[in-house]
Amino acid sequence: MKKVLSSLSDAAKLVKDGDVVTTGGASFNRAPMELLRELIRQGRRELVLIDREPAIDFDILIGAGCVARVRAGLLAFELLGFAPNFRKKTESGEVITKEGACQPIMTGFRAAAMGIPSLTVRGMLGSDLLAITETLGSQREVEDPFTGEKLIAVRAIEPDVAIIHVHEADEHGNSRIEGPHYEDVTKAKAAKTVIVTAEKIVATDEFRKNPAATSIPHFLVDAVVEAPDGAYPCSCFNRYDVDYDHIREYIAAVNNDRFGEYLDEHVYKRIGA
Amino acid sequence: MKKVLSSLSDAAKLVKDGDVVTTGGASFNRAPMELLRELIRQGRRELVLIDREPAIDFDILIGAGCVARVRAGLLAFELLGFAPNFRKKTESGEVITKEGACQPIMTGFRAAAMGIPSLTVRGMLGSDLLAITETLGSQREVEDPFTGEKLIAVRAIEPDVAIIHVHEADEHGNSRIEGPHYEDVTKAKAAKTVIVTAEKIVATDEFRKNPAATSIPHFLVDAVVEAPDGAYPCSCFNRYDVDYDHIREYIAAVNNDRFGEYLDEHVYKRIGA
Amino acid sequence: MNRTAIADQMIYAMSREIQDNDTVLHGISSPLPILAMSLARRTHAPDMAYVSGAEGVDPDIDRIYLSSFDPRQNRNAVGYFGLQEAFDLAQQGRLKVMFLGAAQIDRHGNTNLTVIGSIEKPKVQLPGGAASAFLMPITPKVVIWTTRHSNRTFVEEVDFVTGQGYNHRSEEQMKNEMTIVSNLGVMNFRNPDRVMQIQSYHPGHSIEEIREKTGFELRVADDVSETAAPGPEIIDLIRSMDPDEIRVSEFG
Amino acid sequence: MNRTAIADQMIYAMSREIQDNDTVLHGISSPLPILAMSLARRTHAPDMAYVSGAEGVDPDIDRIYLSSFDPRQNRNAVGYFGLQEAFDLAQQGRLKVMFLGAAQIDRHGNTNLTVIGSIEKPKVQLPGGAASAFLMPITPKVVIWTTRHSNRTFVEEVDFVTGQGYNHRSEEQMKNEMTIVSNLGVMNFRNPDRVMQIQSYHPGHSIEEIREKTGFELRVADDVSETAAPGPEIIDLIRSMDPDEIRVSEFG
Repeated sequence: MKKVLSSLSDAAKLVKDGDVVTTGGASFNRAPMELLRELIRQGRRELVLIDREPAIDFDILIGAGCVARVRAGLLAFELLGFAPNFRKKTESGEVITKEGACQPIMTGFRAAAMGIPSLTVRGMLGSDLLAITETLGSQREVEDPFTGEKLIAVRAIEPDVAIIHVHEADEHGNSRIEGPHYEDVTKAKAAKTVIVTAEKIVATDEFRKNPAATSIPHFLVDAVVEAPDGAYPCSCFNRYDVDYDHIREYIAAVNNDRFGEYLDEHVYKRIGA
Repeated sequence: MKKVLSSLSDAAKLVKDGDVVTTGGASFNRAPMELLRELIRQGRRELVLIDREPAIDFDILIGAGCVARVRAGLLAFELLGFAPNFRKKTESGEVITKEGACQPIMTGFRAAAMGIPSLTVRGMLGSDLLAITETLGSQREVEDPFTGEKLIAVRAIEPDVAIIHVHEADEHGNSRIEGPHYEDVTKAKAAKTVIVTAEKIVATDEFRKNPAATSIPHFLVDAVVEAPDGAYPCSCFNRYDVDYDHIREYIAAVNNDRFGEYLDEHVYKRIGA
Repeated sequence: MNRTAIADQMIYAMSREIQDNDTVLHGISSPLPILAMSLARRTHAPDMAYVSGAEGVDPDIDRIYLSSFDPRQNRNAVGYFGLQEAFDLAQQGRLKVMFLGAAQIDRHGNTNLTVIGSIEKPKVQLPGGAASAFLMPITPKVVIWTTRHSNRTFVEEVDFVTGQGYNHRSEEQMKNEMTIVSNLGVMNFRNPDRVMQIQSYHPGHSIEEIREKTGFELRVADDVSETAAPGPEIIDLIRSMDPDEIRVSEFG
Repeated sequence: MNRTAIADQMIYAMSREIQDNDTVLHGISSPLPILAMSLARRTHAPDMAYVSGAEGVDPDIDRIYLSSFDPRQNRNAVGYFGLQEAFDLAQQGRLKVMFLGAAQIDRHGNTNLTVIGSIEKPKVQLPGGAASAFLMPITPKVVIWTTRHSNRTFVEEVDFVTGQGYNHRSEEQMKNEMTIVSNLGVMNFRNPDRVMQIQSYHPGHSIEEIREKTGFELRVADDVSETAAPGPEIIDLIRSMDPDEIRVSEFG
């Protein structure tokens, strides 16, 4: 097993301007926030973000000017309302988003994880989203070669980088997730480069004691970083809960044109901390 | 959650003559032998057996006259040699087998588990197996709709029944497997009817205490049976190992035309026991 | 009725769309579906399978949160089942009931969760359609819920078809049954033309009020009636599952 | 050489086909591959990823069994990775090395594991091709091992193409490198015609002996040499991983 233990700063450098990036977790849960804050500090630009149902992880990168395009099934702050930066910048045209269906995104990851160029799904056929994705080249109508059934073929999505926050990892990248996994294992298999941030780096022997608990094996991981509270203000199951008050503050900051101050306070001031 | 706790005899009756059946485990490991012995006692006939790399589970059904056809990636007794009944009855023409590649079988299960009529694979293109499977209608050459790459489409395999032996289950069918899972979860999703045999029936609360350990959720399971030593003479990881001596005896029995005696001793005499 | 009472009425009506043995899934931003599913499981549908958007199987709900994926909502789950796996169930036809939202809905049941205005020049960029486009054509029972019954929600024609209704080109796929539960009543499409009709009006509301607040000509079912109201024990049960009254946030 | 010594020679030669950082998989009935992988990991390739047919990742092998899927061979594994997942890696091109068997092999590298005689009327029904048809065209390095170097194994033409060689219709897929390790020597296809050549002969054997026991005209590599022999520490290591000498069963 190779050692891939890294610093936050070095790991973040694996993400290049213009990269197609996906993040682990779903909604306000187990998003890799600390690594994303580092991307903001490093001034990453023109990212293309893809995920099923992201939230503040995508929105903070959008607000910080790191993002050119978004592909998501849904990007919102659940009962707290619209994703505020996403809404502003898509309506102004600064950020482009065209899709809005979970299954094609999950399926695109899955096709890449399986190593095949596309994968079919049922459903979708009557939606106006289909025409859009056909133009974009991400989906098209096909017939099953055996049954003739009309299906939608979804093109594989192979992100340049998947960034995934986990509970425990070792220096080789073996990773454990507790509770819901969402599509994180699929993403780790689909992406060209995988960055893992972990609440805690533990000894490899911990993995050997209970191999059934390993979610992502070392050979899928390119860099692993210890990042305690690395999902904050999102939740990390069994460790800490979502800080909904912080998220309300964030929304208020964006809506009151104080997002720069939010970034100063919660992102930039941490440089060298 | 519905209660699906059953007796060995009633569960076995869910398998009908002529059914397409797959079994859990791989090679000599965690095959659902006790349920298969009950099928032999009940005189099931004309079964079509499908699995990636079965061993004595398929061979004993073949030897007992329950089987019309076999689709397997490989059916052998590993270092102990040929699967003796399989070899005899395929060479005599009594049992028909045509395939012999693991990936199309795993992929067929996976397509069914995903609810799509077929799924593509790479590889396979130069093999003579392809012509055979094209004739059988289980595989065909296709082009990817996006890249034009030549691939093989594998038709979904939806077994009538999957029979899976697990470590622990509750009366609703929630099931835990320890150690290697092979394709058992995929099979449970792919099959129309799922029979689980378990070393031990435990309280549902045991599952609630550690939901991450649940391999198969209750709603996929149609019948669950307590069957201690239910994989014997195959292994059940963490419980008991393969009894290689028993398997040697089995082989000797077949090769010395004493397989009827083997069945009397190890299968039929257990009636009512 | 205050907002809590309306929420409870809707939850009760939504729960009655679930039958025992159904496999049911909820998605994101779904406090009312979570409570409806949990209510059904604790009352008339003990054998249903509850698959949570937070990936828990049959959790015991005793508190809900502002994120419907909050993993605390998996308390006492018997296992995990991912959304990807749940969508596979849907493709197999085994997912029986799904709850979906809508910013706009028209008489044929087309729903819009994508954009108000045009896709090229959005007036409002909505958060996205999530599972609607995928699940609407293939799920045997789709329950659309909305807390905002008005002619801005119930429109003559949706600005964008995110989830397909009954008049669409792929109607051969639309073998499902769709029910709409709003803050005013319950609507469905159980007529030969497959157009929206009032099945019941909630206590305190009327056919007239619903038709007035609907942006198209709404039919009335032959057997229209008042929606069954939740009794006190049902209301207590809902309260015990949502002591923080998160369900009221949907009426924000 | 006795059978243990031949086994050790083969294991050593097979292990040297693995490079550090490679992701390597073994399949069923594979004591020599298991020992070769484990040997490589303990010597020159500590950073390789070992994926076992029993689904263990990087197990410590201290004993092997008559089933290559025996879960006891997963001792100290850091995780599980299923065969289906490993095959996905292969489709991605990330599985670098695979060990495969063959009942017959021809000069172009076509292998047969399906049938001796014809498929319609088998003389011998072989157990089946397992992963060969799938993995041979897409795996960067395929190592075929056979303990029976004779002109019944190395044949002019295989009775059935289970795994495709270099002369096949889909040769555009065959960008891989194939090595054959037999009980007599190491063969490969590193020449412009992609036909089998002797790369090395094991100590105690010769080019002449190998050619004699091969059913077709076998070329000789320009840089042919004697196969490097395992030193005593290697032999001790192999012995420590297989105290029951299961590896000799392959010569049965």
